[in-house]
Amino acid sequence: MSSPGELKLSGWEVGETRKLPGMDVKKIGKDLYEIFIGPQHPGSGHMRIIVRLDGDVMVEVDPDLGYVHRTMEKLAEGRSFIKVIPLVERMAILDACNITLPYVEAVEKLMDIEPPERAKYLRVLLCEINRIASHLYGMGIFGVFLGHSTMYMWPFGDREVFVELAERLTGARLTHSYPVPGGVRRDVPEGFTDDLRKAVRYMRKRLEEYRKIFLDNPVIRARLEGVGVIPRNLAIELGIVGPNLRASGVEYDVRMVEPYEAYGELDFEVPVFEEGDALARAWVRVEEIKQSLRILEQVADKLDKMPREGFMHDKFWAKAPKLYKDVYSREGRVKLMPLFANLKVPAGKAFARAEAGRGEIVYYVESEGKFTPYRVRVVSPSFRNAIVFKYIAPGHRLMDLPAIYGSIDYFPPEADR
Amino acid sequence: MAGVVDTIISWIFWPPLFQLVIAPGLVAALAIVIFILWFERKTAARVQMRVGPYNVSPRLGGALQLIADLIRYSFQEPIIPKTVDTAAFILAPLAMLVISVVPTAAIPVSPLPWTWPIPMEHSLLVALALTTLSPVFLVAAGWASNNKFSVIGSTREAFMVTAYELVFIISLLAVAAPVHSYNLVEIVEAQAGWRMFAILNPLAFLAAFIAILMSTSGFPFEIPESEHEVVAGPFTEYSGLLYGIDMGAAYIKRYVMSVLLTIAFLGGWKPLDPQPGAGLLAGYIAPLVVVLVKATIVMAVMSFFRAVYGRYRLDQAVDLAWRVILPMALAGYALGLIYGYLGVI
Amino acid sequence: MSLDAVRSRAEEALRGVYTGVEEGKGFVAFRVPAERVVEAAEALKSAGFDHVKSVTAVDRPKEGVIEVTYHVSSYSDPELARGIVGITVSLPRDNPRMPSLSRIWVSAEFQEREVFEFFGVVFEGHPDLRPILLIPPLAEKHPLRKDFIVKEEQVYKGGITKLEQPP
Amino acid sequence: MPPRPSRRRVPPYGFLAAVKGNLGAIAVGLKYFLDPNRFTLHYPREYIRLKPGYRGFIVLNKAKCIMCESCARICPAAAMKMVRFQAPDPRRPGKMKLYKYPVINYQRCIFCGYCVDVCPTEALRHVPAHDVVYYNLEEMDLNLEQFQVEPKSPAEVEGGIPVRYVFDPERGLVKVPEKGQAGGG
Amino acid sequence: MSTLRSREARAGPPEEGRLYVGNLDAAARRARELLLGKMKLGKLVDWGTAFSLWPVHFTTSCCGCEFAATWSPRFDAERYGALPWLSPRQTNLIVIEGTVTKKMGCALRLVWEQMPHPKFAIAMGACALDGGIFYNSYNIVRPWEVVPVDVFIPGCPPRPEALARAIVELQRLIREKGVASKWIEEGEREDKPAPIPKEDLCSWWRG
Repeated sequence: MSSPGELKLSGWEVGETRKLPGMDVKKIGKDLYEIFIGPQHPGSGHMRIIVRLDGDVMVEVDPDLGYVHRTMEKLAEGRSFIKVIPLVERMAILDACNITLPYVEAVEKLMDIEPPERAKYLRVLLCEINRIASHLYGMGIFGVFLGHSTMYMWPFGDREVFVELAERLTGARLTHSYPVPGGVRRDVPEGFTDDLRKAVRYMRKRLEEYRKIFLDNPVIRARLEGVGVIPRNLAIELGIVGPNLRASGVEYDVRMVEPYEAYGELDFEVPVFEEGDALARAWVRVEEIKQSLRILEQVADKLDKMPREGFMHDKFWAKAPKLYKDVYSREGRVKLMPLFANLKVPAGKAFARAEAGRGEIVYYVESEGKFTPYRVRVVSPSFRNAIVFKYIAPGHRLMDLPAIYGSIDYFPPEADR
Repeated sequence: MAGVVDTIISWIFWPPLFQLVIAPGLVAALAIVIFILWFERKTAARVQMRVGPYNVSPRLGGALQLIADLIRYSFQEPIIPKTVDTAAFILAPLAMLVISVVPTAAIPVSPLPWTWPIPMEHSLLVALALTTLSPVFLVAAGWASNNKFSVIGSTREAFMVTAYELVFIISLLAVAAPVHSYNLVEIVEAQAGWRMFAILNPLAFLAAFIAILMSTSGFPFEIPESEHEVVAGPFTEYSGLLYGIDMGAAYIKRYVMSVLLTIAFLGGWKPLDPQPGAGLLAGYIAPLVVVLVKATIVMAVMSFFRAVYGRYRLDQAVDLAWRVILPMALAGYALGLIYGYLGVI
Repeated sequence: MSLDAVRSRAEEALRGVYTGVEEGKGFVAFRVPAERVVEAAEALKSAGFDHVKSVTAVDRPKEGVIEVTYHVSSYSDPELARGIVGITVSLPRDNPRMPSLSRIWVSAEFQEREVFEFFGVVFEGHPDLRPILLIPPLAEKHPLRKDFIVKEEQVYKGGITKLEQPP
Repeated sequence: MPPRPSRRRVPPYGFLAAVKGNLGAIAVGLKYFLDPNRFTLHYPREYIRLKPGYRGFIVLNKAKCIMCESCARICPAAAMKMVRFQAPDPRRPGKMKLYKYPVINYQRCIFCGYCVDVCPTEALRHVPAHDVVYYNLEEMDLNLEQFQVEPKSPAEVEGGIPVRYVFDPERGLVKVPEKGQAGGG
Repeated sequence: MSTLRSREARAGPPEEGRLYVGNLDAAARRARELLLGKMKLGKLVDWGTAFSLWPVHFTTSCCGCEFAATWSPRFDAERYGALPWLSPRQTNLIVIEGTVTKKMGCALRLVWEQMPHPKFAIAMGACALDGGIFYNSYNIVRPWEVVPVDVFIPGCPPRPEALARAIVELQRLIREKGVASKWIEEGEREDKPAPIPKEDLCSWWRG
């Protein structure tokens, strides 16, 4: 039946490549179909996911990271302590304050200083604004991954409310570089807390509409319910972080277990869901936004009552000349002492963690008593969540991949650092 | 002189030519598709708190946007990759475009026999049969592209065909049953006043509406071109004019099916009732405009769904079609049979 | 302080295995010989430290070692969650090899791959030891080692220009 | 009360809820279709006049500069560098003096504002320009003269309408023309 | 089943034995001469291209946040007719959003090669110009060494207005200089040679 020139498909080993007219064909396994999703792909973001399909079911998912690896850990070793703050901020610029805060805390631990109380509240203020903006960003991406374009535009539009708030506070839309060792760089401008309260009221109203158009939408329910289930013990075993962990029923939030800054004095809840599926992860985010709004209201009240002083540790501010104090009282801008340019940090090793929008971020900072750190190790939440692709996605259909990707709110630049 | 003009007019309005090429055929289809695409983008923008296409022609609210896109696509470099099957790659979109328009030959836009391109007794069946052809070429386009995403996309389209074809045919039979005829003219004539089949038989209407959404990959069933897994589905490798044709063909199919839906369920030209002996305007153009306006409204509703829904998973969509929509269509058919048995219409 | 409780729990679990204790700010690290690290990890895991927060490697060319620290903590036990415990292994710089702990803590899998490409530490028994972030030509150079130098730029631009008038 | 966990479950879902969900989604969509809450900035025609604290482009006031190098030392991206000149010192005739002034390279600048904040004499300041683009790289590397010229926002130069955004508890951000009265709607 | 490893390739002369559709190149040339030479459609083409700049979905780095914000309701770049689109084959603009790492550099080049002419590139953010804060990183390439860039935007990240300004400037450039019609008149031409050869970028590439 077969002529000599025809292909003999029997005896074709796995992994062997053959030339066919117009294409190279490689056998990767029995009945497997290998597709490379990304790095240029509407559903991949800045990464590549290598998926092997059996029919429509994914049997192997291999996340290929590193497309945004910008070598922050190496560069930090050559830069002075203060220059590392904008450097690590570029991991996740949409969550800038949360991402840089533990680094600043680690440096403060090494220097044995603690910021004054107003600075702590100001940091919490920006952290929560960032958290809401980050969750809204994640929900927007999640929405568009499910084909819901309105759910992309609405959170992105409402995120602008909080970006605008952050811009008024810090002077930049995303890259705030706001906390510095010892304090913060700006105080709240005039009328800020009123705007904040308005934004909080608006966001509360909008969350109800999100629920109607997205969370209670039958199409979205059908896509998310029971998809990408991470049971509690598996979540602990994989060491995933943040809302994804709390959606699996683990009560862990760094703000709760090790309250940093002013979080110990604030009244808020950490929502924990039992189901562990993609829908629960979406719900955790919505509930967390509600709690963040609560925190923002409390912080606004607190800041109004507090006197406008104590935004920088005395070590850096006591000797400030008159010009510096004038600039502060005129513009609310905290000028940095020239000392910051050459900040010498005592030798030691410090480990600090914080709850960023996507989960726990940890920093290990080692100093030799010089101007530059000896080693900065950062493990970002997305990098710890990346393992979900490998262990949770197989067994689902190909169309569930965006649902899982969106639900864990994976942000490749943050993972790759 | 007058004779020449009359001859030209009579040639232009010669039904076989006019109906297929001008209205409701290709030209009207393109015009309405361009309008609908613009409307879709503006609707989505409106719901999404933004403006949508605007700066291209600020006075017209950006209505020329689709013209600009069309020009850009027409003059962009057409890339035909070396690995594709060239003939199938080029012919599939063209065939799809033509096949999408062809059902208009069987769809009457007026009750007067001289306006029909081909007088036929069973026009509903012919129209249905012709609308089922275009998925073949969509699958062919994906297969010819020799791209993994295209192949997955066309496989999905093939799955979707199994989901919607039966539903669409049965729900349209629910209209034929009470009238005891496959003739679309008689079906329209049966729907006088408010006795539209959309109201008398809402189950069949809803089933047919959803089947159209499925067959033209409208939301929430935009699965073959689901961009977050398969890029652009069967059209991933297409560029330039061929991609424009691809996009156009999909929307023209939706338009033709909407016209069919209008005729079958929404009373066609029905507020009007052209009498035999009516002239060109009253007997042909006016009913045509009514049909087109109704079809455009149907398409506008479909466009609005883009702003409200995400997309179902493939297995869920097929499951939904067989478990929910097909029983719904069958119930509608049963209702139609009851109407027919009782002879209420 | 609850941190002391965490520390004593870890100390109890690691009794007889560790050779030294190192106090950091915000964590406590136990020094463990490379051949007993699996034993130590199993002990910590059964004591309730159920996930790895960070696999931190530090290159110390002066001592000729690469130190690998597993910073672990707990999700399931709210008491243990308050503290962070490290187990530190010193490996020779010219041939760093150690048993992989990703069989015990799955959460260490990707981070061990990262340490593998950035420092060249070979984790024996790792299920999938490939570079994760870098392209193959760069991964061979182990860029986070101290002998891989990246240059910083100076604060001056160009040389000194001579002018007749002050600028 | 300190932070505490609260365990919840996703609301259950049945057939009725699905019907309600469909209708609710369409109703919300229709609501915004009929009454769109648009706040789009028509950019080239309008532009946002930035608040004074915004970290935009940077301008040097040479008269105030005391040549302390702090800005160049703190710049995280090595975008700001000192250029050095040797010229006669007007105060001590016959002696030469080393002049050092910062220049900036916008190819690198990340607009972190460290240089402005660290400047002990406020010789550097931000200007509220933010939408400047370039056709080639060379013109972004400023020399000392260019660094003292305040860059203008092209939208402003083209005569755009300045607007600002105010917060509104009902509609989020509301765009109002700069010179008009602040108000909702 | 096996997997198809299709290679991306620009249309070359049709292979022997696969020519079913006539000489496409000659037909295209004749059509071009007719439309541009006789019917003077150049201005129209430039107008259409300027208001239909569809950027490809290709996020290289963190400026993608502001890229997304530019299409968000507040800034809404769809007003200019720009719509982020799916496959590089159907787009004509690439917005390089920030740092391009060595791993991404190859992808950037491949995507650029897959896009049909006339095509444009915008480099967004300090990292895409001279590395920005990562100027001395060992893992980045300068995007203008990989693809020819038309407009540069400073900032880290640039404001959405700046990206909108870049699109407006690009539209002006296309309409004033007639870039699109000029390309059609001149016909098929090679890309400007990029400073980094493709072999260096993609020596390790798999896929």
